[in-house]
Formats: sequence, C-alpha cells, structure tokens
Amino acid sequence: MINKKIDTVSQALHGVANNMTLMLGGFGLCGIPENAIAELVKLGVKGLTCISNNAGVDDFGLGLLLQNRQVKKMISSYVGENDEFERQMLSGELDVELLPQGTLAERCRAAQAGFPAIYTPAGYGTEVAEGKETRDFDGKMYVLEHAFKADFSFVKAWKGDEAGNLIFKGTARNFNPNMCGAAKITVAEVEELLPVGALDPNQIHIPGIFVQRIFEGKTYEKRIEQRTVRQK
Amino acid sequence: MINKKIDTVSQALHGVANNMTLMLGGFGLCGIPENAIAELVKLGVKGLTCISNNAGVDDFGLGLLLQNRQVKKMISSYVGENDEFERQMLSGELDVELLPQGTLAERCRAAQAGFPAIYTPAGYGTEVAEGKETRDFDGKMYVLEHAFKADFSFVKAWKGDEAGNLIFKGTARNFNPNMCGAAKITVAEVEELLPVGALDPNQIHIPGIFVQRIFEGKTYEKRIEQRTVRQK
Amino acid sequence: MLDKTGIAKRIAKEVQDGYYVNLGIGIPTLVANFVRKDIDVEFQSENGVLGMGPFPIEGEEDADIINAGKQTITTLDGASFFDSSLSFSMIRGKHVNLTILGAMEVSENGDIANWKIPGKMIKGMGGAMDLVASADNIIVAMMHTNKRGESKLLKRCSLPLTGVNCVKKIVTNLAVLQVTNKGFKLLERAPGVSVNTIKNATEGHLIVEGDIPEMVLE
Amino acid sequence: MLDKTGIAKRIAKEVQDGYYVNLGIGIPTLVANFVRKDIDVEFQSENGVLGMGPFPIEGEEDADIINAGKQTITTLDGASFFDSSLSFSMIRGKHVNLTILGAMEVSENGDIANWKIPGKMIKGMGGAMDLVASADNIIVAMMHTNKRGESKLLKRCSLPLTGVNCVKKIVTNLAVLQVTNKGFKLLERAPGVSVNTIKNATEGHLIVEGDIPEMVLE
Repeated sequence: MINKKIDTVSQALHGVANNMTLMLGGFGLCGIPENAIAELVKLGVKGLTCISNNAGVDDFGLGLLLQNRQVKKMISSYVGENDEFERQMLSGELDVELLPQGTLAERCRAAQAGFPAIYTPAGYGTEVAEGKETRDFDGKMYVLEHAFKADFSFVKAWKGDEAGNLIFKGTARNFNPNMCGAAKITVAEVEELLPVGALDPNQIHIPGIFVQRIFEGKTYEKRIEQRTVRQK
Repeated sequence: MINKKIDTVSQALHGVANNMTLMLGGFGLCGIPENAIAELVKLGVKGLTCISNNAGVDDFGLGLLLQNRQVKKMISSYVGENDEFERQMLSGELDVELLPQGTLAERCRAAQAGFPAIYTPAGYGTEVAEGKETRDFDGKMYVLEHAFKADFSFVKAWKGDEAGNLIFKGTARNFNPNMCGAAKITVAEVEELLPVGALDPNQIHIPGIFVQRIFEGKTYEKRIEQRTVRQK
Repeated sequence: MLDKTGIAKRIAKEVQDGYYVNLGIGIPTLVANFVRKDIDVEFQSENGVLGMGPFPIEGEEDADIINAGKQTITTLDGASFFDSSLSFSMIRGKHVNLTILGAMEVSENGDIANWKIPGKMIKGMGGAMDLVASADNIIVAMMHTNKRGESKLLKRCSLPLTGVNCVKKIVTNLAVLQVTNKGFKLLERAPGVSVNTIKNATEGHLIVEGDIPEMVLE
Repeated sequence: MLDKTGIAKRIAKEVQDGYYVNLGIGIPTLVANFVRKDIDVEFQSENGVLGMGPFPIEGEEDADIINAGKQTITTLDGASFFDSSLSFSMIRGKHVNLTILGAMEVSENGDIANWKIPGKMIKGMGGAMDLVASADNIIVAMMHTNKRGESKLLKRCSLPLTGVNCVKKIVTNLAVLQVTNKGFKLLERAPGVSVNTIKNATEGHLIVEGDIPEMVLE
C-alpha cells in the first residue's frame, strides 16, 4: 500500500506558490477544503487562478482569499451571494471566467481522465461560446471545451484512509471527486483519517491513485448558507 | 419515488426485437446479466448487434447467443477464450468491430452522459483509427469516437432497490455502471431487490434515474473462467 | 393575476407521473409544494442529489445536505447522492424529464436570458446553461413584466443569452404561453386577466387563436 | 538465456517505490511475485480493481473478484473497486506509473503489435491500446524470437499495430533494450548470452555502445 498520509496542513500545501492555478472543491460553502483555504490565507500566496464552482461568501470559504486580494482570476459558474466577488468582478479588479456548471465539472473530469477536450451543448449560442470552436453532431450544436490544467487540487472528503481512498458525504461530494487527479498534485483533507483496511473496497468513491497527499482537517466549521427549516 | 420494479424477466425484456442493438455488461463471465441473456436465447431474437466487452465462452454468457446464431455483429474489445466467436469472425459469418477497452467504456459513458463523441489517444496509428477523424491536441494525437446508440442496455448489479438504485460488487462492476442510461431502455437485474429506503443514499453506485426496469434474477451460476488459487 | 405561489401552482399541473424534475432557484422551488400527491415524481438538484424531500425539521439541518440554492434539505427513501459530473450526465443525457427555471427575458423563438445584466449584475449561469441546452422539456416561471412594467416576453432578448431556441412553455402571473416557431402562442389566461392585458404586456409576437380559457389552478 | 520467470524477475527490478503498476496477461503477471518486499507498490487491473493481492486460498475464490486475465484474485488492505470508465481514467490520465505487457512484435521506433494475426488469430486488443497510447512508461516482456526462430524486434512491425512510438524498454530472454530514436539500444545481456547472439536475433537496428553488462537478477 502506498501511503499518502501527511501530518500537518502546512506540509500538505508544500510547493504552493504565487501565480499557480488551483482547483478547489465545494458547492457554496458545502464540502469546501476549509483547512487548505485557511492555510492559503496564512501563506499569503498571490496571483492565484482558482477553479471552483463558487467563491464562498464574503467572510468564509474562497471569499477569504478574495478579501485578501490573493486571487487574480476566478473560474466559476456562480457568483451568487458573494458581494465582494461581484464588486471586484464588475470593477475589473478580478478577472472572472464564468462557465456552465456542467462544463466546469467536465473540464475537471477530462483532466482527471486524460481527455484533451469535450463537446458539450451547454453555452452554445451564448457569450460563453464566443471564440470557441463549435460543431454539429446529428443536427445539434456543441462547444469544444478543453481540459483544465492546474497545479494543485484541494478537495475535502468525509472519510479517507492512508492509501488516499476517499468517501464523501451527502451533497458535500459535488465537484470534489471530479477534481481528484485533475491537477499535478491532489491534496485531500478529510474529517476522519483511517488506517488502511478500514474502508470497504466496494464503497470507495475515489481510489487513492488520484490523491497524492491526505491529511485530517483540524476542525470543520461547515457554515450553512441558507438555513431553511420546517415546523414539526 | 418512481417504482421501476418488474416481476418477471420476460416482462423486463418486453419490446426486444430482431435487429436491435443491445449493450450487455460484464467482463468475461464476471458480472454478466445471466437472466437477460437466458431470456434472449429463449426469445430467439435474431440479427442482434451486441456491445459487450467479451462474448463469454462457447457455452455460457453471450456465447450462447453466438452458438444460436442470434448475433449479426459484435462490438467488443476482446475475443479471448471463445473459440466459436473467433471461428465465426475469421470465417466472416459474424461481423466484428474490435475496439480498445477504454474506448468501449467511454462510448457507453458518452451515451449515458449526453456527449456526442470523445477524443481518445487509444488506437491512434492503428487499424482501429482507419476512417476515423484524428486530431492533435498539445502535440499528441487523438481519435474521435462517437457515442453508442443502443435500444436496450442489460446490466447486472449485486443489490438494487425498487427505485432502480444499484450497487455492484467487486470487479463484477466493470462496464455495468457505464451502460446504465446509455440505451433507450436500461434493464437491470440484481441478486437482491430491496424496498426503497434499504440502501444508503451515499453508497449508491448508479442512481435509479438511469434505470427503467429492475428485476431480481432467479438464479446466478456465476461461472469462473480461470480458477486460480494458492496453497494455504 | 397570479402571485408567485399561483405561478408555482399552475406549473405543478405540468408535472406528470414518473417525471424526474429539476427545479431552479426562486418560483420553481415552490412548485414542489403543489405537485399532486397521487403521482410519483423525484426532484433532482444539480449539486448532486436525487430524491429531495422537504426542508428539515428545525434542529435537524445538516450542512452537508443542501440543494443548488444552498438551502438545507432532506432526502426521501430511494434518494441518492452523486458527484457534479454524474449530476450533469443526468441533465445532458436527457434523463431529467422536466426543467423549471426562472428568467429575466424570453424571446419569441425560445431564447432565454437569466444570468447577467452587463455592468450591473452578474449572478452567473450556474447549471442553467447546461439545463436549457439539454432538456427537451423546459418551462420558464416568471413575472410577465419587470419592475418598470416592461415586457419580459420579447421579440429578441436584450440581455446576454443563457440558451437559444430552448424554452417550450412559459407560465407568468398573466398567462400560460407556448413557444412556437411563429411566436408566443397564448394557451391560458390567469384568473381575471383579459387577452388585451396580456397583449399589452407582451412585446414579442403573440398568437391568439379562438377563445382563450382561464387557468384552472386546483 | 532467461526463461519466463527470469524475464519477470528482471522486470521486477524496474518497479519502484510508490508505483501503481498495470500488468498484462502472461509473463507480466509473474512480475508481481518478484517485486522487492521493502517497497510499496499497488497493482491495478483494468477490469476495475486497484490493490490486487495474490490468488485466493483454495475454496475462497469469489467469481465476482477477478483480474483482467479472468483469474480469481484477492485484494489487499487499501484496495478499491471501480467501473471500467474510471479504470481507464487512471490509465489514460497517466495515474498508472508503469505498464508491463507482452508483444508479438516491437519495432525499432517503439511500435508494438500484440492483438491480431490477420486471417489466423484474433485475440482482440482488450485494454492494451489504451495502455500503450497513454502510459509514459511501458516495458514489453517477451521472447526475443518467435517459435520459428524469427526476430520479434523488427525494423518495422509486420502485424497490425497496437500502438505507435510507445514502447520504452524491452526485456527478453536474451537482453534488456531501450528504444531510442536511433533504434534498439542494448543495455544488458542475459546471463551467458553474447552480444553476437543478440545481434543475430535482432532484425531491427541494434545499438551496441561499449561493454554490455550481464543482467543482475537478484
């Protein structure tokens, strides 16, 4: 068994430098690599290109990196409820490339799976397709979208083992599995890091071959963006 | 919950007709839809195009359909240990399209996922790529391969529930998940059909949305092709 | 004239037995409340869940279980979780039968704009571009006019598009309309709303053929 | 001269700590038996398993747990099962570090043929075309000559190709050779085999520079 265990978050982020391209899992604040983000803030690396579906909220998640002006470019599908993101984007301080969510997921997966590009119908006829190659298959138009190229991928799982195998929980899964192995180095943080043999080989969402480093996150705040409830 | 449960194998195969294109899961004799294949033999439908990694052995799996001359064309990656397959192919009785295994899997997955085609490096420069479009991405050559179009997909899972959710076991998983939702109608047979709520939503390999019909197989022979063992 | 709940109620009648349905943020989310109880429907959310149930009982919220609107949710028996790639396989592969989403503008040829007002507001397209490019059955839920009283059913969209030639049906506070290759065909009027009111509120080409019945909501 | 076991032993020395390795059918399968015990290696089989162990103890075979050669196997702690698509993602995405496979012919520019003899024998390519098109590190394990004594290391392959310009290293019963852009470079001789014997058994261009050491197998 090839051991991927790393003891500290700072070791896990070894090699991260200015102007790198990073992938970060999560949907809103759900399933984000909280410990890796906190460490990126601490490191103060700048000029980052971040591939992540959202940019968190103003004071949590990737929003922390935006506030800190560490991000040069965001590649996302949704601005949503982050006012600072929208402000920096509209003012031109931040370079933003907005992509359809399925395209974003599949450009990650293409990188993971060794595909150079994919054809998707999403965005055809819109400004998202401007300057991109389009093509007719069976009378329907598709846009050619290329695999992402990233230096680091930071993902968050529920449980993991020392071989790097990962299991996600609920909708905290989202983009995380698709980003594993999609960058030169994939760093997984987990809520619970188990010895090998503890996970059922039949129930592993992402095999350890896609993960270079794994560590147990110290704490998880898991902030809820929209707390919606009903009465009993 | 949308109920996909079918009581009998004959109902599950309702609509199968001569000259249809079928996808069949399995790798060798591992994870094959035994009950669906037996029913196809019983039905005696002819002129079939079968997309399946192998063609079983002479007297089991898809080999039964070959013996019975029900198959017009096989789309596979491996002939392997099936003498009748090799004989029919070399004599020209059977039309055979051999494809790289990863290409086979991904052309199924493309159909499942709504992609018209994929670019793969497999087979570039070989006779598999003859007549196909090729393209350079970043200095490496790729072959354009189109999504399969099939009428029925027959897959075999370990456990399933009435909503059509599937869990596979061991390497009996293989092509089965990639074929779900890749044909007009997907028929899943399972060793154990459970009521909804019995499966952990976090541990489902294929959500029921990809499955139109599910039934519990009567018996599973699960023949072993190469029984390799060691001494204690 | 309908309120948002009324629009949701009318759209709920379009949901058929055996449908997998994706609901967008806003009015579409309300539709789930009004679907007939005697049919089987499953709700998909593109962030990775199929078989969504109601909001959780207070105190039972789970930060790891949300919908695409980032709201805490529950799941029903038979539900499943999956990654974003598989989620959009369901959408792109046409396994989801019905998509209901909001819009800022719709044009008479079925174009839709709902993600950006240049220089002013950028929400992002989220999963909307994938949904509208893939779905065969798309219903738009929106108010007929904007806050300034201007029509949102146009000859041509003025805002950046989300998708082209994709919207099939529109349910507004005033009417139910079908997008045809000749323009917006008026199918139903909201209770108490005249055809003339709808005509005046529709900038795009409106086709009125015969008597236009009033919507039945229940 | 080596037997098949000897070839497997020599190749085992190419396996490094931390490698994920895919072993083809035949001689390559034997390599697993000879990898140093003090390094960590995981074996992948393209039918959907990572972390393969030895054959099962008699009576413990499981028809649902096999390798790509359809042999019953076991798994080690840390193993995982997955579908064919994800399996080839590992291969195509270059996550597998080393591929070892057999061949009928290899040409001096690194082309390989191993799946078909027109009109006579068709095994099919299985996963071999994906493996050779994707892997950066491919070692071919084969006999230097065929049953008729003809060289299998050729100027140009005569059989239908499996892949082009892909083989990096070849270990035969006679030698270890590297494929360079000038031809087969002789690296090592099998015990007791002369450079001349290798020259005579190699149809493609053979580069011999300086003294050629004898292989060390243990």
